[in-house]
Amino acid sequence: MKKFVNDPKQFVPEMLKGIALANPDTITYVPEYNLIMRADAPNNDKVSIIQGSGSGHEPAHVMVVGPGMLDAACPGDVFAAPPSDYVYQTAKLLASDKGVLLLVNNYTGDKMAFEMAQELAEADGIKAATLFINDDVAVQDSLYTVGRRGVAGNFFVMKAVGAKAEEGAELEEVVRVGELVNSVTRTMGIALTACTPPAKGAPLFDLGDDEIEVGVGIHGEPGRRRAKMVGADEIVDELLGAVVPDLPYRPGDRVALMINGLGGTPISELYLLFGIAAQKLADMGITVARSYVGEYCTSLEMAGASLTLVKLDDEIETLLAAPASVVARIF
Amino acid sequence: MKKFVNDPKQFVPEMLKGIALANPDTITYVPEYNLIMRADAPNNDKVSIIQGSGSGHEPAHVMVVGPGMLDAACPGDVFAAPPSDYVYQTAKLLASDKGVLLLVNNYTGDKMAFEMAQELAEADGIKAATLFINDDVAVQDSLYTVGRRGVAGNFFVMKAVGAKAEEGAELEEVVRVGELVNSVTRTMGIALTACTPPAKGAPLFDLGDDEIEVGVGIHGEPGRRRAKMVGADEIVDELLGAVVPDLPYRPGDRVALMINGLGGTPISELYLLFGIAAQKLADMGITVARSYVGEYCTSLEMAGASLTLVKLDDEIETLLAAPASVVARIF
Amino acid sequence: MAGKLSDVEWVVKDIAQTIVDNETYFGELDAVVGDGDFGFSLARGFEIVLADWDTFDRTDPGVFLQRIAMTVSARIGGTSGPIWGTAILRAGAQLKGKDEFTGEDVVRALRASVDGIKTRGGAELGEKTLLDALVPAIDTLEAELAAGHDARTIVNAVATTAADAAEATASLQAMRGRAAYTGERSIGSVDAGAMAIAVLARHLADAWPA
Amino acid sequence: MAGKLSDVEWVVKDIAQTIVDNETYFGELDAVVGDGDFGFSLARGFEIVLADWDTFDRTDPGVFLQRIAMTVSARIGGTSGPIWGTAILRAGAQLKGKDEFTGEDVVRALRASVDGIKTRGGAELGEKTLLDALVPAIDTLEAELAAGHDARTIVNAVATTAADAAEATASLQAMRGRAAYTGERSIGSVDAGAMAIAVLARHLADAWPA
Ligand SMILES: Nc1ncnc2c1ncn2[C@@H]1O[C@H](COP(=O)(O)OP(=O)(O)O)[C@@H](O)[C@H]1O
Ligand SMILES: Nc1ncnc2c1ncn2[C@@H]1O[C@H](COP(=O)(O)OP(=O)(O)O)[C@@H](O)[C@H]1O
Ligand SMILES: [Mg+2]
Ligand SMILES: [Mg+2]
Ligand SMILES: [Mg+2]
Ligand SMILES: [Mg+2]
Repeated sequence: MKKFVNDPKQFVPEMLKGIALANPDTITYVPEYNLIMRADAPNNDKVSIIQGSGSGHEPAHVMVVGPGMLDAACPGDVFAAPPSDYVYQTAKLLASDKGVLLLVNNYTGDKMAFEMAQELAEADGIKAATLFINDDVAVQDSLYTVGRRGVAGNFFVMKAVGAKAEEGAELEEVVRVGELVNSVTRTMGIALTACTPPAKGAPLFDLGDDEIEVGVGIHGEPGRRRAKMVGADEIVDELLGAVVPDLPYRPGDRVALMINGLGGTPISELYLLFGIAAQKLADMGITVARSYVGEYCTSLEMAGASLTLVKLDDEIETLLAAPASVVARIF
Repeated sequence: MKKFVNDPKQFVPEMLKGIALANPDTITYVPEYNLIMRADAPNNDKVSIIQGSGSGHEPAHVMVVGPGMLDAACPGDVFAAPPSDYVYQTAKLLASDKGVLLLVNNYTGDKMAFEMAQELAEADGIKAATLFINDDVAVQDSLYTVGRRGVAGNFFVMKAVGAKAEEGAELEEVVRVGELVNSVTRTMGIALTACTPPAKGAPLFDLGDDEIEVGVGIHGEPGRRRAKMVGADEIVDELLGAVVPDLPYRPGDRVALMINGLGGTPISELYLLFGIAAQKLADMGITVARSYVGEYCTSLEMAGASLTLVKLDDEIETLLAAPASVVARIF
Repeated sequence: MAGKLSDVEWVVKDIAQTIVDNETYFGELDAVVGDGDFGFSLARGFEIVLADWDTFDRTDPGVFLQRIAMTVSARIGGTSGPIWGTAILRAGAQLKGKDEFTGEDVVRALRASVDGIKTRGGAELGEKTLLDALVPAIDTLEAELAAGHDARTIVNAVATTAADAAEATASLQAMRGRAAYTGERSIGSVDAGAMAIAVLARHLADAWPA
Repeated sequence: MAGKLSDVEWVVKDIAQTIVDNETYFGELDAVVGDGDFGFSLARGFEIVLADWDTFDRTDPGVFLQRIAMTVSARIGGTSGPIWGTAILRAGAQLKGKDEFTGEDVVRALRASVDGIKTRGGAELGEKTLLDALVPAIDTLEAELAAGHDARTIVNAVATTAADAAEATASLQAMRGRAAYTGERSIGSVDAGAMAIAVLARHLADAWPA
């Protein structure tokens, strides 16, 4: 394993320290609870938005803290949900008169940690709500499982609730738009390589030189099936073929289209995929009104990409277009 | 080779098409000359800024076209300077009363193409200047070679001349700030893996499982030396040890610090490196006043990072802080 | 067979040490169809249990277990933090106020752990989780106690059952946790959590004082 | 030995085809201490030369070469576009207006190419570039012409010199192009551009009409 790391156990804290040093005026790092928060939070006139999840998905979620998105992120270790106590402590620190919204990607560990934290917070008299994100079409929903996973589409939910909270909306309203966006968002991913968690030191699975994993999870969980590598056109067909019929997205719809890199794929290839997908959607009569190309929710250095569609209406489009400024930035 | 690509020969055009489709209102793609330009350029009250270079370094340079940075980028194939004719055609399309500034990373091929293009443009009566960027300390300057390479530090030159041009400054003034920024910018990079150009289909060099390439170029050119993999602290010592004494940067200096990913390294590791570097600079009495963490100038999917310092003064700091909005973006 | 605080201390310490020692192995088990963090998560938490060993409230065996549970809950992430934390907390509740406890008390405590795990994670037997090793192991414990066997015989029988049951999870399809996402592809490999139960039980049996 | 347009056409076509056929090999040579794009760059340009073959102005051998040069300049990137474009342009200038040309005219044209390459890229002999194969090859051509040998003998001798000279670049340290960044590490492998000259010369010699 070759990674820029000192002690693998300190990987997440050292990353968080870097975030804080890069944003000394706007971001506070609380080492006791592995927590990154807006320096000016909480604000009693605004619902506090908190997202936690395993690390290794950066920029999600620690790097989307800032005005218009998250008030705090409480990450776990790489690919492990945060301990419930840290989520609870985060909720306490961010408690606002308007309430606290806990955003959770729908995984067993995250769900349990956030539910326990919500219970504890409510016992302290904190107004809290939990919202689950489950946009991954690779997993069939079922009564017997925890259900679909939250993957790159979580960006849109975070953006929408962040914008709504910034307007001063009540907790119920913020929850409503979050659920609305989640309900019209679908994602499907493909991996070209596995990734190596720093503490494990070896790849999570083996893929042959001409193999791809279709429907891969963002933690290296295997996907729907293993397939032979094909050209970019066919990859896009596979992704759209899974996503479009699922909602379904129909001719006449306006959508946001995201091509998200899983970590190891250059942005040049992501734009190439975007161009193909946008063209194919146009051919289906679906209008791409907002576009997102880059890394939003990664799986360490995994090579691969996911495609997300969000069906837009005026309300969602306005929230997605609202200004925001987060840790991840160019200038 | 597993990459999202159809025909490797069409890799760059298909990427450019994706850029255009993702930015239909603001960006124009001119397929004849492999050119990406602001839809509202040229503007006769503003110097036009053009940068060209081989592809494979995205977001440099095609994805930093936009208000406040480039008016156009004319990329070559992966790792190959653009043909001089395309540079010339770009200069013609972007010709403005205030003149055209051609930014060139200092490589033999790019230098020749841009010099030929400037000659041709001037013969057409276009006011043109060429500015070379050469921030890479890995290469010792010498009378016998083309000199130091332009690498990730080119971002700061593009940002500064872009901001100056936006103010309506004359060509000479824009050239002056570009030269100023270039003269106080230094970069050093380290690769953990090689990269695979789509048309080649195989890695450009072989690195052992515990080997790193110190002072690597952004085209997979081997660097200063091959070394054993070490921890992140020692990596940062190596990078700072090459960069700091070169200008030199001194106690009391204010600097911009960039940790640039070479393509395959997750942003989590880049923030980890940033934190270490910022701490070490503080210990030297050097103040990090502006911070940049992410991918600015890559080498396809190479795992690795470079560290850039820019010595700030009030003029440079104002130009770097000026608003800009380019193809690469989050929202 | 009667137990007291020092017995609980011995068992918890042996489990904690075995978890730390098996970090890599447990992680590899989880990597087959999961995400490979199981060993890391457990080890980071039980490392702290060992480091803070002398600081836990030892009013009685139940209180001691509850303090251990709070550390585990607070410091272990992933699915395992809530699952193992809840399990230990519920067991502690059963032993609270008892300076001495019987074998039957232990069975009752472990049944409470199972209920806690089921409530927390929604899993049932046969869904390829640690329950599929834990429940048969408790059944054996109960039967062996009823049969009046000596302690060494009992812990050996429990370890054997846990091992067999863990191996048998290979034929199950995962319905819970990340492994469930792989559907039928989860069949053929053992569950990481179940195998961990087997390893812990085997180490306890082997180390059991004569 | 007198030449005419059809001879130039034959040579250019053979060179173009050999470049397209050797794309991978030339790229591999450049990957050793360069960036691996040399084969790709040359092939993309000469592919277009072949595709547009019938469209070039054939007023005389010089004009024809100048048109080829413009396509090469316009469509080949990297260092090779300006270098090869300039070389062909300068050769064309020497043959302009000559419907027939002599062996001495060819030597003069190739010397002009060398001067053009030096002006464009600033390289001198011994700096590990294509010049280190091209210049010895031209020297041999000149000597063989002076000795009055027949055409087949001459082209064979030229190809042999080019091959030997290209091999000999392995002992040189690169001072130009991307390979120069590797300093002493460039010693030990041949220069891609020089080797391309040798391959082109060998193919011309082998294919030379009887
Ligand atoms: N819902 C559940 N209830 C009980 N045990 C579970 C559940 N889900 C997973 N497990 C157990 O947890 C183990 C994985 O733990 P861990 O790696 O910490 O979880 P994850 O990485 O999926 O969050 C599995 O092998 C299984 O035994
Ligand atoms: N300054 C120069 N003058 C003449 N030839 C050069 C020069 N620099 C490089 N070359 C030749 O060009 C070859 C590499 O061409 P190419 O791969 O297109 O260049 P690059 O990738 O460095 O831009 C080298 O093998 C060498 O023969
Ligand atoms: Mg996990
Ligand atoms: Mg090149
Ligand atoms: Mg796991
Ligand atoms: Mg090259």
